[in-house]
Amino acid sequence: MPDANSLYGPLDPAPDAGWEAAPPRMGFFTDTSVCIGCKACEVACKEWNGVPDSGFDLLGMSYDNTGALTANSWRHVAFIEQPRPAGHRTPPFAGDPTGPAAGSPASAAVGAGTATDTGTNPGLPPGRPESAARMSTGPEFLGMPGAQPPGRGAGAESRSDFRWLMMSDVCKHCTHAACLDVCPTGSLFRTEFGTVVVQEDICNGCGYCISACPYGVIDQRKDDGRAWKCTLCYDRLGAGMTPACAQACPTESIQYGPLDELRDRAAQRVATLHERGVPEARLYGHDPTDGVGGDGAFFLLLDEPEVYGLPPDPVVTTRDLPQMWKRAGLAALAMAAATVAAFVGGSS
Amino acid sequence: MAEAHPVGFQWVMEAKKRGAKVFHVDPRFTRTSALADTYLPIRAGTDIALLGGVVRYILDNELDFREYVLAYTNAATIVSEKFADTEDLDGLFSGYNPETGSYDHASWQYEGQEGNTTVRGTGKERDSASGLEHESHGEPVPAQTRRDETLRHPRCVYQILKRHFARYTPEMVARVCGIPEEKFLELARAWTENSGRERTGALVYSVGWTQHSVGVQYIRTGSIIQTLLGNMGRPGGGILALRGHASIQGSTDIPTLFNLLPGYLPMPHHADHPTFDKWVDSIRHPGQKGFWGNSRAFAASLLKAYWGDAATPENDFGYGWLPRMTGDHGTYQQVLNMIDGKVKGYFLLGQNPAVGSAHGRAQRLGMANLDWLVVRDLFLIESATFWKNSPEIATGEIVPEECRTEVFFLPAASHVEKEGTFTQTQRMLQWREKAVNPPGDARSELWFFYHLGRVLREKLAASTKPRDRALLDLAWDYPTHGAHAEPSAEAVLREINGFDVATGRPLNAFAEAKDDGSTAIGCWIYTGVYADGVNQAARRKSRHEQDWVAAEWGWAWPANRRTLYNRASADPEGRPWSERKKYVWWDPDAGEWTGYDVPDFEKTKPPSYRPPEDASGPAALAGDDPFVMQGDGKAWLYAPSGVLDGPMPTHYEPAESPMRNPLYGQQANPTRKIYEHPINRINPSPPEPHSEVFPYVFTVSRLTEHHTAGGMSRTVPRLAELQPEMFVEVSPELAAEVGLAHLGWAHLISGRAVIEARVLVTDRLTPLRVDGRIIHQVWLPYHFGSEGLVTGDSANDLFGITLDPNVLIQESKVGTCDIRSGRRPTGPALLDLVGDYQRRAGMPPDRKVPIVTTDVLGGENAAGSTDEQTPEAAARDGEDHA
Amino acid sequence: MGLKTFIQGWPVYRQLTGTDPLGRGAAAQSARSAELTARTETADGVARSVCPYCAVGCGQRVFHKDGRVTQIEGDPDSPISRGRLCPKGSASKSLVTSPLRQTKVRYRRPYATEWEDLDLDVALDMIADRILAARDETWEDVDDEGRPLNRTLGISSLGGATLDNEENYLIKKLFTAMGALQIENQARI
Amino acid sequence: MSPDRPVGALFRRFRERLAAERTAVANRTGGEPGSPTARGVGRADSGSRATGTGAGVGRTDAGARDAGLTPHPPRDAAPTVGRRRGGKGGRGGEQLTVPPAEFTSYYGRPVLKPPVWKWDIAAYLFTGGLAAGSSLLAAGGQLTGRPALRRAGRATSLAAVSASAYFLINDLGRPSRFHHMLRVAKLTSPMSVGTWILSAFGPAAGIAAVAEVAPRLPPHGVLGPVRRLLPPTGHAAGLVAAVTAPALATYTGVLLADTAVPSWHEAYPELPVIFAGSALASGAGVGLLAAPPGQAGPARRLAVAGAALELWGAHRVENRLGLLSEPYAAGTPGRLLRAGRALTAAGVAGAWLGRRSRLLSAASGGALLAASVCTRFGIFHGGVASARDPKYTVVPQRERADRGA
Repeated sequence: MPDANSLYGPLDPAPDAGWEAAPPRMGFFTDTSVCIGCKACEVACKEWNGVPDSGFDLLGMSYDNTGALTANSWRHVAFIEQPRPAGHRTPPFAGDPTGPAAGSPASAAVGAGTATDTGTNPGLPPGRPESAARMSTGPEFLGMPGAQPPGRGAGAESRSDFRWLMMSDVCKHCTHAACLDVCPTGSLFRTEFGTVVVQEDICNGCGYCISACPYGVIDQRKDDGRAWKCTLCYDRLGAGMTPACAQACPTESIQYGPLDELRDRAAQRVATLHERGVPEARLYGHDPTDGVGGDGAFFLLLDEPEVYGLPPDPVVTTRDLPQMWKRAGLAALAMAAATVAAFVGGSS
Repeated sequence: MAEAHPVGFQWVMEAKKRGAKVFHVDPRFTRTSALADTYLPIRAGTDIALLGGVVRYILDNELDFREYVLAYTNAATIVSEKFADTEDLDGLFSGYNPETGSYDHASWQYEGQEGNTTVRGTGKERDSASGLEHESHGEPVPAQTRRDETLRHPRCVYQILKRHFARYTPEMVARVCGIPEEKFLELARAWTENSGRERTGALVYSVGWTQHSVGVQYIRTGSIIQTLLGNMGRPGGGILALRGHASIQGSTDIPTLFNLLPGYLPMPHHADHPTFDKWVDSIRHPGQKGFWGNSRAFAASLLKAYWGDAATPENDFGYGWLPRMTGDHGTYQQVLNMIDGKVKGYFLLGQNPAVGSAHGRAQRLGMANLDWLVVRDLFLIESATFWKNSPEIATGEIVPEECRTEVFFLPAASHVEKEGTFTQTQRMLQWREKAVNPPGDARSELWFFYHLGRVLREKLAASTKPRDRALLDLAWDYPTHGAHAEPSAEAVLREINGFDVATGRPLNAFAEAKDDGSTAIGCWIYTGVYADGVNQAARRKSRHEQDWVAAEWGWAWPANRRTLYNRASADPEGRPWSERKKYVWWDPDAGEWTGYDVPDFEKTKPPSYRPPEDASGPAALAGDDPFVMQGDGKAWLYAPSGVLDGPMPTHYEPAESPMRNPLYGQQANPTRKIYEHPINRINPSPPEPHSEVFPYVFTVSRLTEHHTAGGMSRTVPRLAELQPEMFVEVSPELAAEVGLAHLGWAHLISGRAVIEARVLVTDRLTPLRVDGRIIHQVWLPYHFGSEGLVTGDSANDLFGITLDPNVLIQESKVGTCDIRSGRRPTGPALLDLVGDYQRRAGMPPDRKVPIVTTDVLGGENAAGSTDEQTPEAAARDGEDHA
Repeated sequence: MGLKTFIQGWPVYRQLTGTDPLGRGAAAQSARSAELTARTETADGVARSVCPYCAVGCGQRVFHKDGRVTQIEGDPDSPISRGRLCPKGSASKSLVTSPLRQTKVRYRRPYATEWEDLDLDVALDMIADRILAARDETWEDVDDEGRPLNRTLGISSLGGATLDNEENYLIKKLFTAMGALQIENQARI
Repeated sequence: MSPDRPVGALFRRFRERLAAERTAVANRTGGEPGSPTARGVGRADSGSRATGTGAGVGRTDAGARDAGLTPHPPRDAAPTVGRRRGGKGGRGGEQLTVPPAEFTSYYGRPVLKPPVWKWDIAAYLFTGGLAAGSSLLAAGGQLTGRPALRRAGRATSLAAVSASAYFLINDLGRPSRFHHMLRVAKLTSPMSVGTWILSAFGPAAGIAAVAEVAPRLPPHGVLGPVRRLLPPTGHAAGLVAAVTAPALATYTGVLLADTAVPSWHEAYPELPVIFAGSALASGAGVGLLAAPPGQAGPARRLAVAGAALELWGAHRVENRLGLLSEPYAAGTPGRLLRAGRALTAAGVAGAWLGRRSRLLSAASGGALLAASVCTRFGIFHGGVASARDPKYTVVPQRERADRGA
């Protein structure tokens, strides 16, 4: 029988999905503080899973020419250039004759408008220049970037501080996976490892999962009509292997293992970083009591989630599903009642 | 390092996890900088000034590891009183000859050995890249040198070093490099504080150091620091060259280089090596210390491997058949000769000079003027299609209907379609098993050259010409297998390892080499790779099943040693300097050297051993001479010979610089190799006029997502989509100055070419305040060309050809250019634009580049014409970045 | 397939009768998913190899089936790379299986504007002839002082640094024997 | 006739009218064509990007006022951000004084993937409701002896449910796999639930409709028995359809609400109500169109009930959701919803005033149908817009997170 927390709250998803004697839940811990942005994860994933290319356009989003997680990119490395302090490091440009800190914001604003045909739907929609600029400079940024030439913008007098954030994004394999729950065909299903996988032999491309995902991960491949996303290498897991991206990652930024172990490791890592003067280090998606019951793939971030394109506080839509059905029921009754009244009441 | 060697960088992250401090010096903020503790932006081409500043910091504050320095280096050695330093000669050392643009090393020698050197005018050493022959083979310096163990003698190396670097103050570092004093001091402090008895520091470089007109001296400066700090031969120390290609180390060990034979034996020079004995003696220097003492055996065994039964003591093992050098036969000289129509045929074996070499236009025009060209590659690269799809087609410089070059494109086998060994950057050989057969006509180089040789020998079978004997008598009978008659790579590896001619037994160590023709060795430093008849390079014992040195994974030369000169990890008495850093030590009870690694020392020679007066070769090495390949067993802080451009490093400006040298009147390396050829116009630099025509500094390097000239990455969608377009990185400040917009177009102009690129305006680049002015630097990836899934202009087209005198490697990490907004012109208009710049900058075809820019010699400006010629060198890695 | 097995294979039936009433996991799993295995498990063999890109020398495992490379990934046993690969190393399979790879000899006649086909053995023979011709044309026996030169400067070669040591050995040996001196390598660049 | 024609035609006419109105407004407010809002119109069903939305909001409002259309109501519940942007926009924006977005996102790109559903899902929302509404009408007519209502209801119901099936399958990425919908029965998936509801409703509505041909069958011969059996079967089927109809009409509210699309999800309490009302109104519309005034009484009453529900719900989502109400008021969705409201009002009024005029009744019936179409498309596109702009994802979540912190 379904768990009381079937729709919301802490839960071990595999048994809830009918897997008796399920193995420990497996997942990813992505530590962005050691990510070198090499994109080995993107390539290793595509090589193993035979994912098509996702466009050959220079996006001008720093070194990110992938743009977003799509049906044709199951790992996506984000690059954020910020003229902001980076933990304990000596300011890289201290003493250099640098101008105001408008390079990054202005470039980011331009990058927001670029597009490429990812071969998927909705793929990579363009963004809002203002919030792109804000990503690259923080709250102190004022004024419309691009309105003035680069290097002449508002902001600090000179940009002695600088940091380059990199982060390999991936499907979160939520404890409460809306994509899975709304899937009308059972194509999206919970594996014995607690991961969320699209079954390509089942999916009929109804697209419901795409609207349901609070992270904007799952996406539809145009020429084929089906929805695709990270499978956490379900086939490799079955063979006791490590997912392709984690196996390739040169610096162990992507770590794979039993979720419980990963959560402990992550907590220790954050503690270490705080000791070493990186107060901005924080975990994202690790908490089983959060809006999605915790992610199977969680992260150590060095800035607010939205800077990396992650929702700050996602809540799985199915939390409210019982309420929704109740409301629908009431509405239905009202409808019936109204009809009856319309026919029996009245004269003509 | 994270940018070009990401997987190697995991060990830096490992060290960082354990508390190591990581400093990164680079003209541009890279993915490495993002992870480093401290990043120092530097003006490209000024590393010697920075490192020299560190040397001065060490010496002034006496922070050197004194015991180590006294025992293991030549710090105490007294230098000839004839020696005059750059301090006295405004940037030149004593012995400079403006006629030849080279040095006479006599005055550089140790006291009492002035007559000793074999090196007079070094112009020919330069042309045959043979300078470092003396570093690797050891300059003849008798064991007994005059020393002052107190280091107080004004002419002892220590004091000379101190004087030489006296002016490399923090202020000067800031003036030259654009690195603020505080930043510099942070680096110097951290480096010295983390070196010594208990701690070691490592220095990592890539071709950001080698591709300069003073590249070798960059590395020399690094060595001086690491030696002063006692970081050589010790775990966690050393200088690590991150090379850029799977077997580039192997390509120098078993060279396909004009001046080298396998095992760093020099190619004979027609004048210096008329006979086998003269040749051998020039390597072993009779009476000299060190392991080169056996080189007669190595040389004889190589020739025996080449000509088998036909090589006998009577005919000097066929030494007479070896082709002789008469001077510079390097790749750039070859290209200029092609343009001048002197070369008939050209083989390109997995190489793409049209994109990967400096001055791409010269490369392509050279290829267009051959009789025939053979290209062997996986893909149709730019160098194979220059006749139909090169920039020169657009400009009309190459017209297919008029280009006579006959082109053969032969598909090559990939690394999984053949077996063999790669030698990676730490000298480790790893055997690759074959997975599948090559598709269609694709074949390995092994197949191609074996069968080419077979066909040639068949065609010449009837020949009686003496010149053909070398081919006909060649030992060329390798077993073949399979449908394609693929020669056996293992058989070749056996020959490389060497064997006993009589029994065919593979040799176990190069000590077994004989000079009487009883042994044949293809490459003596590789002897042992087939020890006990087992392919040691194929060993794959899991790292989980052995210690951290992992000596049973693959095989490293020499003798499977993982750290060179590791005797230095123990003190003179043979005890580890510290428990933390123990690596190799003397075990008095067992009476032998032992440790984690194979000791780089005669196993049973006690620390207390002192050689008899008349000893030579290895026997002449004392028990506390760790640097066993050196003529005196010591690390050289001062190189009396061997480095052609000076016994000590000196900062010179790059061949193309917007700046006057703040340190000396001498602007650039006075011994650099230049080619005065109409096609090779060098942008003017101060004190010449018009340098302002090319006001900006540009530098090129790799992106993680691409490989070298792009032949193996722009052809792969997985990689091409990650960096899909040629771009140029500029600082917001420069963008504002020139009016460049993010993602807009810009074109860059040098005295050779104009290329266009999309603009990335990024805070990762910064202007620098240098010597009272602002210098803007731009960065470009050099991976792009006209073929493949993603295409773009080639950054290397911008470069001219100026070489380091020691190894003849081109300066392709820094140049000057102008940058303008918008796309470049096309067709003939493009040539007009370049021509216009050449006019404005005063660069006529016959322009003579001034070499000497100080009037210390009486103001005569000698042009860099060179004298006649000679042999060898350890060339370094092609591309990637500092 | 009988109606019974059909019914029992019907996820709705499994929902109603099994442990997964919500149809989230066990019940929704398709036959294909249930039988899924990693293709590395079904490979004919695996070759221990080394990455062909930079000089770090990362270990690679090359899985192949029916004479085709099916997967290339890092070798976890390697003390150098510990099983990791950079994007280039990770793309090795695409490199060696690329449809853009040339598998036929291509020949461009002097003054031609297009490629034409050529048989491999013919090509080899033609190249040999051209070598001998160039050699004869440009051979130098001795210098002007009568000292031996034994060489031709009419032939050049530039090799990449992704060639095997064994290959470089044969290249140098053959060129040296034919008197070709101008043999260079990426190592110079 | 192909089931999607009338809707397609109607929809096209609406777009044209709104576009015309837009340019008129733009001219009056000096807004250059090609301004974000002008583009917004073209965007209605094109699925292209909503870059300018932020800048567009203010201008739309301003334009709307000048154009004398209903200005969208003050947003008291709106969080600071929403209010300020509204106010700022209200002062009429020239391009460069766009206020700085007070939120952050990765290159300003959407956090969510906007729905990939094409316009036929919006159309299905209408046809599904229409099928439900008309089958209720038919059942009513059947039980209270109003054959005209019964006949029209049953016919429309079949047509509409067929159209629904077409739209649903047509929207699939892999139409050939539509039957996979019957693989599982998931209460957590409104679409799965809806599939099963449709599978119950569809056949019933079909049989009921077919039963109407009974009188036309020959009384004797083979078809004689059929002629006798059909009517009772039809009655039964009609009742079955009527029982499932309310579910069919309201589950679609959950279908949209059970997503991460901010303005859909937050509207979950209202959406079923709106859709129920809209369904009734459209059903009533059919009645008014088809039945002689004498039999149309119930239809008129249904119209009132439906309109009431629809208007109440719509008003709620346009005001209760604060920032997330914005997408329903701005741009195309705003115009569609306002048009829907106007048409509903007109329809109801017409229905009462035109009690004796067949023509006026029919017209108001048409108006109600049109109103239902507008409402459905308005709600649909309002949600899509909210998913396209990261603001609607980040701002509310950021505020919630900060409150939580």
